[in-house]
Amino acid sequence: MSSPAVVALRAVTKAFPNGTRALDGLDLTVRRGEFLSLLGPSGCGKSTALRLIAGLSRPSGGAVVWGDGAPKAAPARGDLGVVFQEPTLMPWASVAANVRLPLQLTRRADVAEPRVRAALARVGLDGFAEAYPRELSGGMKMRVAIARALVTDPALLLMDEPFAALDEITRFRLDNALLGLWQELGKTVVFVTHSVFEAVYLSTRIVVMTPRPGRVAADIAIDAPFPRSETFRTSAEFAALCRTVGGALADAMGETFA
Amino acid sequence: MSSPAVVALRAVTKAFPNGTRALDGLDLTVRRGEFLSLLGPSGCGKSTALRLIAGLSRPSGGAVVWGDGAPKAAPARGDLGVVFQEPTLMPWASVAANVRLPLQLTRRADVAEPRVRAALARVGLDGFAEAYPRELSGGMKMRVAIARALVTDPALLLMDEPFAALDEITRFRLDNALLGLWQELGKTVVFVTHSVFEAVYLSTRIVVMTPRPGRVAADIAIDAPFPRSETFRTSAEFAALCRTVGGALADAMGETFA
Amino acid sequence: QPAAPPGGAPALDKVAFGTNWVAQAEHGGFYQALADGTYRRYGLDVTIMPGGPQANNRILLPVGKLDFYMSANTLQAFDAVEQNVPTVVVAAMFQKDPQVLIAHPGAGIERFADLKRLNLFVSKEGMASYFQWLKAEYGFSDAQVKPYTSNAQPFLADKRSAMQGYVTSEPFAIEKQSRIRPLVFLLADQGFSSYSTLIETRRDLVENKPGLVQRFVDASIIGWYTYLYGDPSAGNALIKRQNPEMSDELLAYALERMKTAGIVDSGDALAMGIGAMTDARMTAFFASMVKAGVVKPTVDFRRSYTLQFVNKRVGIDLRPKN
Amino acid sequence: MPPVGAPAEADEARPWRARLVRFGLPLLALALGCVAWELVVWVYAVPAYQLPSPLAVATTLVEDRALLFGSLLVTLETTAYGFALAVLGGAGLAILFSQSRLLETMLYPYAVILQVTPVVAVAPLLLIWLPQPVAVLACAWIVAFFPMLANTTLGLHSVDHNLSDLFALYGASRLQRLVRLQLPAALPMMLAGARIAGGLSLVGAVVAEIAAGSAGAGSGLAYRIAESSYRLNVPRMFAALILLSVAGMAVFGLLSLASWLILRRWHESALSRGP
Amino acid sequence: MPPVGAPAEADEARPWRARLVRFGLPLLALALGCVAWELVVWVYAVPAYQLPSPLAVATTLVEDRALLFGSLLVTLETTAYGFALAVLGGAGLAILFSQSRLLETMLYPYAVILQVTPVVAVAPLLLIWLPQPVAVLACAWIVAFFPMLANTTLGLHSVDHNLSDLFALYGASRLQRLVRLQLPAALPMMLAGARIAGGLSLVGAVVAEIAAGSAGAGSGLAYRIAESSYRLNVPRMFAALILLSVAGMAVFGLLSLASWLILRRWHESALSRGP
Ligand SMILES: Nc1ncnc2c1ncn2[C@@H]1O[C@H](COP(=O)(O)OP(=O)(O)OP(=O)(O)O)[C@@H](O)[C@H]1O
Ligand SMILES: Nc1ncnc2c1ncn2[C@@H]1O[C@H](COP(=O)(O)OP(=O)(O)OP(=O)(O)O)[C@@H](O)[C@H]1O
Ligand SMILES: O=[N+]([O-])[O-]
Ligand SMILES: [Mg+2]
Ligand SMILES: [Mg+2]
Repeated sequence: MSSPAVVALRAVTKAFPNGTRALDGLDLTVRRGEFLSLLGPSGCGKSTALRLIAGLSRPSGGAVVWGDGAPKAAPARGDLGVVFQEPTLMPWASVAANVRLPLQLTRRADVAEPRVRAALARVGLDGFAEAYPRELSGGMKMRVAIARALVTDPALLLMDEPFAALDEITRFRLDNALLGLWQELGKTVVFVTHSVFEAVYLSTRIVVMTPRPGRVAADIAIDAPFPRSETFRTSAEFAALCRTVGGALADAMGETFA
Repeated sequence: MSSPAVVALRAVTKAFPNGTRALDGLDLTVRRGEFLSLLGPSGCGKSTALRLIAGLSRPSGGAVVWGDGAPKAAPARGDLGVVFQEPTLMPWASVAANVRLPLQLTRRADVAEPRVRAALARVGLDGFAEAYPRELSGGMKMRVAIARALVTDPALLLMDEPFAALDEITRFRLDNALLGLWQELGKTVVFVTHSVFEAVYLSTRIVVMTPRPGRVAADIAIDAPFPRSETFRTSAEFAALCRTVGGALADAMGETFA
Repeated sequence: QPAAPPGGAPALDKVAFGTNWVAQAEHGGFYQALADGTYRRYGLDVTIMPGGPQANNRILLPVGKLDFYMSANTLQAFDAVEQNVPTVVVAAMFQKDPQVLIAHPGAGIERFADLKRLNLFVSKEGMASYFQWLKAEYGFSDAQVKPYTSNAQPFLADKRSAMQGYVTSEPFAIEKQSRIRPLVFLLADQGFSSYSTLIETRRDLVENKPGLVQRFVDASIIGWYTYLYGDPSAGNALIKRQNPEMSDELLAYALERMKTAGIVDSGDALAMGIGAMTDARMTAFFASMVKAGVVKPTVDFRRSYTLQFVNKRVGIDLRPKN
Repeated sequence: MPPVGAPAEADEARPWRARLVRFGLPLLALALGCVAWELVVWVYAVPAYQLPSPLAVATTLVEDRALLFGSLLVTLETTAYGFALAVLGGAGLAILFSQSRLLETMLYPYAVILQVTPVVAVAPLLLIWLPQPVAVLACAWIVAFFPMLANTTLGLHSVDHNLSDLFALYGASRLQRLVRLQLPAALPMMLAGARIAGGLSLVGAVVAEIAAGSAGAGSGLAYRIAESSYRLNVPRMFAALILLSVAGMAVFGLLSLASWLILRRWHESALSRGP
Repeated sequence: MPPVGAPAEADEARPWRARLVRFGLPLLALALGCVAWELVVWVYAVPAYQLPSPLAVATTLVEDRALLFGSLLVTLETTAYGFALAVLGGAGLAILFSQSRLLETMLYPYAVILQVTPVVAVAPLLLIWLPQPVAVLACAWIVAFFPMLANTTLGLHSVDHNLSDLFALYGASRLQRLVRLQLPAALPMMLAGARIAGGLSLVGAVVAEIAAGSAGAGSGLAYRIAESSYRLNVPRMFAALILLSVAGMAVFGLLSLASWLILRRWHESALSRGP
């Protein structure tokens, strides 16, 4: 709790024109260097919260405050990487061109080629640089989106269920690759997942949200030391944490279904 | 192994015009009443196999044979329900209209209203009948797609990672709801998932596929009795099966990454 | 003789002259004057800008893009006065408007008034001019009118119809293509007293460069005499170059009809020379247009023309004496 | 504070001020245009036969209102029929073509021929073979149908392939696929086609009147324009042209509104904009 | 055996036979049309001045080839310039409008006015203010630019909102958003607009020639058509019309091919079809 806040949602409410209240009084502070996972029932407002942090949507009530509140505290473009819940690829551009996009938009096209290659290699898509999105499987598309988010080497990463469409082996590998990046480069990550195991394995903190309208139901620190590995994953501590988090999720959902 | 074949892929190969070989000599028989899960690395051809069974794509080599091979053995329209990997909703139609579609296309609009309501209730979306797809969260869209596949009460269900975008609690509930349907109504299900736990919990048989080009790497019968419940999920037998299947998946992937 | 050719003077006045249709025999005199060097001898470097089916070159005269314009009939000169457009008629090359109505033979048409029973193909310009006169004078009605689109096909397809045309042109095309000999009624012979193929110019040219106007009028008149009575081949060659559709046969036909129908050289022109105009004709035509409701009686029609440049018997000795 | 320029959000309610701007601005722009025009005429002392001042045109509009509005009605009637025929005919042809590749391959060239054939050339032929009011409508139709055909064709072929698979799966009949999938997917493009066809129908009505139109008592604006031009009555010609423009803007405005009402619940183009 | 009517698959290679059909069928259709036409002329003994037989037209085409092809070249030149201006102008205006809601709201009415203004009415005015060749091009442009404007506008506004968010996220400049997002997304609709504009440019060239064109030696097809029609040289008029139609089909074919080449790797409309 000692590291400074990167961004904070303060009593944020989000209501859509059709009347749906997605968030109601959400308080959430993201601290520098933490790996924060959001867990919550389908439709509780996780993606909405991420969009608010990304500045793609404005709160109906409350505020999104960057750093110490100074205007300069907002991240420069390219310092923020986002993986949307849907792959969101440009259908007219090859895989490589899709991954290259953030570099071009932030005028770093000169360093693009090696970075694009590295990012594609990291997600296991070396051979598909010239393929078009429609020629990819669902999981492959998502991996392209992940490579695109990583390619600018952003300080803050917002990831909305990035690995949901991946097999467990690939998922574990990417989990580990992400943890490696986070640790080595000191990134801050906000991670939405539905997998309690994944959340526990990756996070320094897990926030469990209530069903719509979303609020914080539980805020659980995962104090296990890094680097984490298979040993942690098979430890009793891990199992206990998973039970705690799973319990918190079940409590949050109560008897309601969705 | 005594029940008759519903459909069989015989030495099926699928090559795309850009040269990608998605499947190469896949042999797979789906038997009446079984709950068959396909497990395999991202991009190995699971969705491709499902599309071949659904008749949405033709094999480049080999054959897809229905029942005993008689022309009439192919399912009548509406007897086949498919959940695609992407929600695939009509953006111009409300949730209810999207779910109603299969009934209208198979000329059973007269019975539509109660069925649509029931299907939406089953996936926990009662209140969203009049919403439009763009007003839904990712998981909610997927649930609409599931409701749509269920609404014609098909004898054969093909489901491509239907629950990947759902939180664990909702996912367990839908797992159980699906199992209930399958048992009561004697459906045949072909289910693609990336969750070894889910596969073991649901299936009578699990087929693990090799990385692209996809073939059968392992074919594992899950003989645990039905109904299954929390007891099974926490049993040692369950854990052992998960280890077996996970091992088969790891073996199939070998050292290759994707 | 104001327009005596200034022997060898190199500086020619550049003059733009617009017609209202593509090059054809009905413009023969002008092309003749251009082709045989008459304009040049009068110190003029003339460019002829042909009109066309939808083009309205006339507006280009008052704005200075043209110096002279060939207007179809006298009515247009009245309009200019009414609209305060500073143009003025300086010569009338055709004593008779060549406008005709053409009917099928053997359809029971004997007199001009019988045309009232037929469908009539009339152009928009016709509706705005002679047809109003036909209504006032002969009791034709709007109901019988069908649109004329510069094309004889609808007329040929309908035996119970008549169409407008020029005496010099449409009867020939019809005869040639359909092998019928149509009935032709020249409106001028039925009392339609408009001049035709008038030369209009801007008022400021009349006031500030009367010599230039005079030279253009005189050279054009000489061109017409030569075209009618001399060797028209230079003019015809130029017409054909500007309009490759034109055939020798049609050119010959049109020239013949202009002569026999007295289109150019008849009436006042016989005594005063081609281009002749008189106050009496103008007054009579104005009265008939007022009666037809086409022109407001308040229009000061005398401002629409000047007799300053015509009735001087220029070139009259070019007419063969017999 | 958003880190980057926040995009216009579809989920933000539009204040009434935005609407005022949306409707007031074009009028303001037109008013400005008129002022500029009046100034030019004044400053350069442009004579009326070259460019009449807006005031002169307005005066003419009032003075000749009976004549001009009568003509406007005639033209609008032709426009309305021509538009209806263009939309139905263009969309109908596109639908027909989408049902049979054979028909499309064989008939599309004829549609192109119709599009590129100048109306003034075919009008006489149409007048021979068809009764005159029908010929006028045929001319108007020829001018306006093609954008509808081209846009509907593209729209019908731009169906999301996953949805297309879904329909194949349930054995949708051609009619079902057309009505429930292709037409809704094509709707935004069809409406864009209709917006193009709206203006073209007006042009078509005018061209048709000129080429094959009724002369005589019940004449439309085209006749007024041609006659005024021939008679050098330039203010009246402008008055007629302005009526035509206003009619065109009204047609366009109505079609845009209809488009927005139809699409606002789901299509990006309508979501990101206002009525 | 597929359980339901298998949909046409984009991933199936097209056999060469399909191509033959694609290109042969329209020709066959046109040939059939000619035969039917010849028969009608024969059976009903239609006189040439009313409807000449295809043979008579073909003969004229050969006999008058120097005249007609010369005119064709003139018209094609105007068409080419008019098309280029329409595409650049229409797309350019749409792009300009997409950059500023204010500009769009204020200027779109003027674009509509231009679209609905009949060329024959404004041609004399344009001739006053512009040199004649420029006036001809302006006329051709007026006829053809609007479909490009309307379709590009729709395309630029139909961007996937998730992609739009992505661009906002990386602080894309207006230019980047335009070049990398809006234009590629709009491309299919722009190409449809260009296909409409192609034919209209031809019509525009013809109308412009008629309304503002030079007569004389360098006259285009419009002149040939009008003059042949006036002279009742109907076979030659048809020969000119046929040249025009063939030119129109060639323009359309080229634009369709270009469209397919550009879109085939990613857009549904090109994936589901052939060249
Ligand atoms: N544009 C919109 N208009 C109306 N309602 C919306 C809109 N976007 C989202 N919602 C609603 O807001 C709620 C939260 O949506 P959100 O996408 O944030 O959920 P989520 O937590 O990400 O769910 P999931 O896990 O299923 O992705 C949902 O009930 C959804 O219906
Ligand atoms: N239309 C296509 N053109 C070319 N290649 C394709 C096409 N569709 C799929 N592929 C390729 O076929 C392979 C198998 O794809 P498929 O979608 O079946 O994978 P999957 O097993 O479903 O993967 P995932 O778990 O990621 O969804 C992939 O390598 C993909 O790149
Ligand atoms: O003929 N026009 O389309 O203007
Ligand atoms: Mg979400
Ligand atoms: Mg898949």
